[in-house]
Amino acid sequence: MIDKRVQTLADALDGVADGCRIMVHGFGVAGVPEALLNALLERGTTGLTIIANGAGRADSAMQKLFAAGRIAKLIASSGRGRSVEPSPFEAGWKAGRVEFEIVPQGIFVERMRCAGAGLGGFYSPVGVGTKLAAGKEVRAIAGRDYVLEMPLTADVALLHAERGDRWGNLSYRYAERNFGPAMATAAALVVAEVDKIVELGDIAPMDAHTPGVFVDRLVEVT
Amino acid sequence: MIDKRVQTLADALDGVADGCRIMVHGFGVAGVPEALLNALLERGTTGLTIIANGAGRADSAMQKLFAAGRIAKLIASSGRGRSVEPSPFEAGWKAGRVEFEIVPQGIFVERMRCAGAGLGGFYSPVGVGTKLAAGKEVRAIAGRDYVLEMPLTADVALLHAERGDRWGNLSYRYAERNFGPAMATAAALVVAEVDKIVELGDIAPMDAHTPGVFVDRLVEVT
Amino acid sequence: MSKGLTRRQMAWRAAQDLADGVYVNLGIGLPQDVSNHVPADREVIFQSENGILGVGPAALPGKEDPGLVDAGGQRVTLIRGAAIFDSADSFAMMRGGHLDFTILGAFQVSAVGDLANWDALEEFRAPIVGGAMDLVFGAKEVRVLMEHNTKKGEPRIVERCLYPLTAAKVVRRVYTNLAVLDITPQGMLAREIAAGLSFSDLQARTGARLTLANDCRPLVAPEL
Amino acid sequence: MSKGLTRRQMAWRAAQDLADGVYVNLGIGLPQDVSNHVPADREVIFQSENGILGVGPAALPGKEDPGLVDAGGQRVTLIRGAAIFDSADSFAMMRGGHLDFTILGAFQVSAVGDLANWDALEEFRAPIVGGAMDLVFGAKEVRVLMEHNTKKGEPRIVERCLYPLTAAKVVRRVYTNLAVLDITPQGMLAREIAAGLSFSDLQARTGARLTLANDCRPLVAPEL
Repeated sequence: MIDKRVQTLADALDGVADGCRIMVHGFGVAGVPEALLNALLERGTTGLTIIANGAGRADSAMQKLFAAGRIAKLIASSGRGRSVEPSPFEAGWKAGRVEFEIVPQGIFVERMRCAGAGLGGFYSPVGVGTKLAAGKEVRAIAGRDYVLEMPLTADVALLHAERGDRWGNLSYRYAERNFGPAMATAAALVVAEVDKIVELGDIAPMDAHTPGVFVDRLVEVT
Repeated sequence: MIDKRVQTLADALDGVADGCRIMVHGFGVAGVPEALLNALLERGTTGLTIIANGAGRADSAMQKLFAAGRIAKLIASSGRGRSVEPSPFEAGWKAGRVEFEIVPQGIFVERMRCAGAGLGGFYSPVGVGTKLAAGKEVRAIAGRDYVLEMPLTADVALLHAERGDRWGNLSYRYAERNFGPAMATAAALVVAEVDKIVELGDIAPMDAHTPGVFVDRLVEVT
Repeated sequence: MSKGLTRRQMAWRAAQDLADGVYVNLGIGLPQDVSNHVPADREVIFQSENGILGVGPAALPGKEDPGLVDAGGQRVTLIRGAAIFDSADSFAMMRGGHLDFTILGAFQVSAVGDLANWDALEEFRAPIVGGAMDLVFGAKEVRVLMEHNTKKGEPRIVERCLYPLTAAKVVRRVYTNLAVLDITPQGMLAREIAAGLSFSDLQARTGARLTLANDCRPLVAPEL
Repeated sequence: MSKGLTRRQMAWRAAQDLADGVYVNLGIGLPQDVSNHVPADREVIFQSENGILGVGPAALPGKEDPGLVDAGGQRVTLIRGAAIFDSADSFAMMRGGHLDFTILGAFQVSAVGDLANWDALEEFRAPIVGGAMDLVFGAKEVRVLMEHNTKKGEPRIVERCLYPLTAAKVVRRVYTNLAVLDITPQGMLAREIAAGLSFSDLQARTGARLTLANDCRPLVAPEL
């Protein structure tokens, strides 16, 4: 019997080690696995590379991880939130304690999909001629310039979904979906926190936005 | 007011010209726009390139198009059905009247997605060292060989969906979805036949598998 | 000297150019207000890059849904006919040329349509590229909506951008509080100028050389 | 001479090696029958490349759903926990290494695991590559299920494939009516041989050199 449910957040993070590359789901506040991030903070894991759309809102668990010095590098499309004050991430980056690789958001997600889909790379028109394409191979195809983008992988992906079942099927609420499906395909270990664990069959086949094959563990959070 | 509905199959195919490249949705019998294909046959359009997963079942409208000599080229992953006798496509191909470009199914759909997603090409591990990769650029990435695959576009895509609305949102029934979403992104003109045209709002936001922005015309068929 | 339009009026002005049936992505900040000013007889569909086509008005207090935020973090609603998808599909839609317009904010726009809107090189703050770079390489037409000058009075329309570029030669039209400007092969054309402002006043507040359109009209908007 | 297992028994044998919890794609034809022989105490999830994870048994007559066919064109059902997706996502799942096994039919398999299963070079028929080439480059392990010999008695296991390759060096295990064979760095190893057949009988019906496994066992299956 396939049963990917675990009982505690600590169990969900079992094996997540110092120096891991961790994808973190969410866009703004929607879809952020806040409970897993708080558990990661509690766990004490350090030297992390975080791959997420942004550095997190003020008072978010992610910013607490930055404040606690646990994150060595951020790969993201956004380095700041709407707060007036610089965030712990910004302070760390400006002080040289945190590395920051900024990636256009669509390339960020497409590189994860590329990895999860078993492809070796793709040619993208985005950023040609800008600082963010510096050092990348440029190639003219059918009269337009493209840069070669490479797959983006991780050791772990931390996701949030509204519902999950014991096979790991995940159903996201509206725009909480965002980066979840791509991240679920691109990490070696995929861990989801869900608002509710439901019976097998309760998620309709069309609503399993992330099919269970991609998910390794899920934990219910309240 | 956005209204992509048309009244007749003939209106749906307005402007589809001799020599067009046409993507045809469907896998086996599921999702095939059979009414549009029959209308295409009636229309008399010829010299077509058909981009579809297969050449069509015996007695399908697509095989009738082959039998009528309307199709100059087929790009597909399969050249035969389960019939014991060779099909009109096979007869035409063997006689040199029809060109056949065979493409592995996953590359077939990924090349359409690539076109629809504005990318210039991608590196794929599929087919390396086989006849189907002959002539393609090969590149070693992280110790594995990949071939460069290019976008696949069309003038027209013909789709089938269970439900559609006046904005062009399409909802597919179960596995009728198959190539529909990718084809809808990759063709200049996207035409859908639907079992039922419903009121705007009747397709739930999570069930609009092809958002209306990709669709140009839809027609109800019975 | 005339300050021209208010920020709401600027958003109103940009909204008037959106024809019935167009698909539009709005940048974070001022551009988001454009959706509130589309004439009632037009269906204009707004995309939000976090995975919504058919973003509706802000949610009423107490009616917010945790799953419905837009790219700017606002609690929003969906209109009838909306569709939801993941980020990979959302950016495929944008980059693949399926949206008619993107209307973005900017730090600077150059005379040839270079856009700088992701890194203001601030001493204590980090940059945000978000989806802007994908959008400007993908949308059929790129428009900018911004104040004509910085708070310090410096021009945002310049001969050459000082900040890192989002993209070169992509902006086609700029809406400011003082003017509507088109970037054309013949240079930057003043199409509309705020009431009370002469062309030379406008030129004086602009860091790039402008050309006066033959049919230049006053830039006007209703009280809002 | 022994004909070994029936076709149903061959499918049964391949099914016994599928552990609880594995994800499997079955090729068209004989491999599709594998799903009918998984031991009842195991959950094995079958993927169909047209966009189903969790394919169930064939639909009962009169209960067919037009939207539920598998890649072989059979009218199927869904099991509880099934998921539906489009072809791009389906092949991303396959090519990205997310499935544990693919079990395919073949025209020929070589001693080093080369697979030929898409073009039999027939005079009047066209080839089908379908999803086979994607699968063999994507699944974690590739297994073949086929008759040991052609109808004319020619070996399908050969030193070198005569037909165009689907992929080189990808097959790890072959199930036939006569044997279970593993392709190993030390060559092709006979793991199980059909009752009534000696190793030399098997070798005589095989076009590639075999090695007898130390622990070679009889290939047996229940009456089915």
